[in-house]
Amino acid sequence: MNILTILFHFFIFPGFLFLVIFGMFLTFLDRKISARIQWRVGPPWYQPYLDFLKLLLKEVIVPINSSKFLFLFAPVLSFLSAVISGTMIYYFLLYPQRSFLGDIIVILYFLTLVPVGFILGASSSRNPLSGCGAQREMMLLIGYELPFIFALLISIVKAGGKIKLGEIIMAQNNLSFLYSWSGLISFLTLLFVFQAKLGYVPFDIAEAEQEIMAGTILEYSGVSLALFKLAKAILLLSLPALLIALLWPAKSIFSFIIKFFFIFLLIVLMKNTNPRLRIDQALKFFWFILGPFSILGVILVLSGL
Amino acid sequence: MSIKLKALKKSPWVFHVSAASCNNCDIEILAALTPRFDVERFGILLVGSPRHADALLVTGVINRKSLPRVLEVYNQTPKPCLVIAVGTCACDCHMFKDSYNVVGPYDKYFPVDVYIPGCPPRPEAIIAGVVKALSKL
Amino acid sequence: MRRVIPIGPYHPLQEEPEFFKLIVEGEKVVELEINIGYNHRGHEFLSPKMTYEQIAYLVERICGICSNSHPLAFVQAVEDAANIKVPERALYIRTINHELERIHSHFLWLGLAGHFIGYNTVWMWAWKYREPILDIFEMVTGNRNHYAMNKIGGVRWDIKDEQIPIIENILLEVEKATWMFTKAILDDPVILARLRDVGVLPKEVAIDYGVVGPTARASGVNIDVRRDDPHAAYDRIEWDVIVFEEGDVLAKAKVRLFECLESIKIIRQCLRKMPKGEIETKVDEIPMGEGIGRAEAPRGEVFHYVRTSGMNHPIRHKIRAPSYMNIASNAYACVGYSIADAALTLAAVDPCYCCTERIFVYADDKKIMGYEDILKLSWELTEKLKRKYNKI
Amino acid sequence: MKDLLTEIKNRFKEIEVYEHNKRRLYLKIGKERIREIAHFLHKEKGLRLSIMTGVDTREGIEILYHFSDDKTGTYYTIRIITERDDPKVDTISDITKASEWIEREIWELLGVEFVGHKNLKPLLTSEDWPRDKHPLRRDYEGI
Repeated sequence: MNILTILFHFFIFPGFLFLVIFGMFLTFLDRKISARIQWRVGPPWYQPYLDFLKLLLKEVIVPINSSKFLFLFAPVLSFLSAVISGTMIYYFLLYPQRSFLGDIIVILYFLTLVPVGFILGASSSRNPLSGCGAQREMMLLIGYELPFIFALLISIVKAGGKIKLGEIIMAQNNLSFLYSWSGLISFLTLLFVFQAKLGYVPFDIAEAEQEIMAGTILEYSGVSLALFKLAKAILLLSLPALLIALLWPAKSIFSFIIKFFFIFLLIVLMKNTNPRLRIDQALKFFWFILGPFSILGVILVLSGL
Repeated sequence: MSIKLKALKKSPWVFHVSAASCNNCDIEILAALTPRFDVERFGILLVGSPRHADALLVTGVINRKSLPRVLEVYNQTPKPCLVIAVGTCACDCHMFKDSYNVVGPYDKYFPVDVYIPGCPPRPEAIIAGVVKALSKL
Repeated sequence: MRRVIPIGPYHPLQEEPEFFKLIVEGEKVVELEINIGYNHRGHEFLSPKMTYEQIAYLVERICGICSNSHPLAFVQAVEDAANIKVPERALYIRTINHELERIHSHFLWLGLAGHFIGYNTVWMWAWKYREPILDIFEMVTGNRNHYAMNKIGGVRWDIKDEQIPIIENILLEVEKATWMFTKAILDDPVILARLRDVGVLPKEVAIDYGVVGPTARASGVNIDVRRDDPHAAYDRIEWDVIVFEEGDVLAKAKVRLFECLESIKIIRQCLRKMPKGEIETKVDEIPMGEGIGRAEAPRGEVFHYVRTSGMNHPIRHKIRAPSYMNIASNAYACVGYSIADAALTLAAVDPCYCCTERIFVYADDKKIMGYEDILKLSWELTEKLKRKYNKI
Repeated sequence: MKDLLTEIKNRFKEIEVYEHNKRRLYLKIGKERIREIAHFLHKEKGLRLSIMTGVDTREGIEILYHFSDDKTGTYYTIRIITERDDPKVDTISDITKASEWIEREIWELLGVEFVGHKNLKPLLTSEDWPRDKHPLRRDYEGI
């Protein structure tokens, strides 16, 4: 494998360019579907690109009291970790045999770094509302990480204890993990966790516009804001793919797209048919409902179901 | 026309400032978001923070207590930003200009780009005003 | 261990600028400081400088949502002072207008409440069904808002016979929508979890603060000006006052939804019973005296006191809007709940509400808190929760 | 409704009653008895304080306490008169919380001091408003 292909994979497909362009397209789809549910027409397809372009060219304001380096670095951190995790997920979906030992853990870490970027940026801006948002984001992170890991564990155990995304995908050549009790549990758990990771209703507590304005991203403008928005857009593209890789691998591109949009639609529908939870309710949900539920899944998978 | 202005024209994010208004302009601004008028078609979004805004929709008259806060919101908005005065109160104080607590319309304190008169202006008029403001660029 | 979360004048969803200082510990509100006056325009100062005809327009612009209630209360105050008798048909038209305004206002609140809990679909749907009501207003009075319908001695526009079937059709549609919302809200477990037992205002406290309207009726205080002191044509019509005992946000939502249905009932009866005839009496002169006018606005009792001078302008005009009493009660209702609940509770009295101010204060009773302290606090809290969780 | 009026008449002998119509009653009483009558109406009879009005008249500053009897729909307006220079009235904010804000408002717009009010600070006007200017007084000429 020469350097050019690596660069190609990293920067063009399935890396940076692919993620950015299709991620933004998905935000358009999200907005459009939401608008249709709300009996509106919704934005035209090129809207996210224009928004992005406009943000790139706007002034970046750094609040006086903030720590300048952290404030500007945080969006970059979020964005880069989103890109890396997205690239890895799509790369292993394409070439499952090239996966390396422990890559799931790497993906897990990079996915966690995205909200950490949000928290860092919000905390460095020294705005009490952002602070409140950061605090909520932190609590939410602690809330959903545990069920997330348990859900991952289900797939890992099913694949014979291999901590390799490629192995997991290949182990499902005959039968997807989804078609078992534990697989189903894992699927549902991941769906809720992804909702929280994306910051969508009912778990958009950290960015609750009506309570704490825009929460974590309150003080951001211009390019930094665009990077945060892009990080979220890329997550929107890569998380359903991760779910597919873990539980429901597709044989062809066509079936991948169908599965992808099915999951995407579930996420958008959930966003539009629920009110926002309170932070304590969300934590209760993750720890006392989803946590034991995913542990049940682990027990089931250990007993071979 | 530069690409910057082109993008700005197609995606104006507005922040809504109401000093001392009677709500009606504010309601009509919100009504412009809702299914019958749906300004998201044109890429107009109402945002929660002045930092994200390209245009300020200002309503109502300014009174002594709200003046410093209005100025602060204006200063916090990244430039270039448009200021659109919605409603007769925002344009010229309407029937409140004799009051002891009113310090004047918005254009006394910062430049206003477009005036939309009416008490309240209809949502169509507000959309037309925003479009006019953009074509001024 | 305290910090201040400002909820104050400027926000996309705000209507009137008021400024609430939430003093919080972690996520829990321990004290609420209400600071109003960002919307003070001096109506009471301007009113004696204007003629009675002009004041009707002036009081209309107190609030854009109650823009029928204030003029109605004002003209009733002047009619009370001058003993003017209003023709029967005008009373019915006033009632119809008043109830239409109530439906439009309650739908508006429902939409905003949906938005406050992050449920934008409810917002959009509620506002979609609100538009037909505004269409009726536009058809009858010529304006979507600020109807300019009430004048001393009667009303300005008549409801024509050919308009009645159109209004009835729209009411049918709105009635269906109201039932849909009622079912949707009472069936959704997540909405119930967010609204139930939040911002409870007990009956004694409600009486002490003198709250009015749906806020009082949701706390079990059975008051309604329309029944207690009938104005317009309310004593000629059959309808019920909706009262709930719980006092939480859910009860307030239920009161408003069921009131919409009552309003539809009232309008239907009015349209049927409305007699033919004049819509205004000629008013020659307003003698010296004083009068009190009250009307049940969507948010509660509107009170106007007018002291007339014998000339064409009053000496004193006192206005009391319902939110004046209701907002004060938040100082009790918000304490002890989380920030998310406080925002909802503030919204639940349907004040002319607003949020989010951009003045940053971290304050303790004595010492100023740095940002690191708050972060540390938050970490401690999460650590505590973690420990709690690990035990299980 | 008549019963409450007779009860008031029996208890407060010097009260002057003006009956505008049967649902609008205006009662005039000396300002030193306002706490007593407010306590009687609110605590004993369960009337709701709707609002207070301050009027600057020739005789002095009139303060009207509008009590609403929701069972009969009657308004009992208690009228007291205080002098124009350095007016002082006893507060009733400890009797009903409803009067807390309106007393602050009358204090800042008309300059009537409510003796015993715990939190007498400006409600509507800004912090830098000159405290000796009262916009609702007849001699107000702007700041």
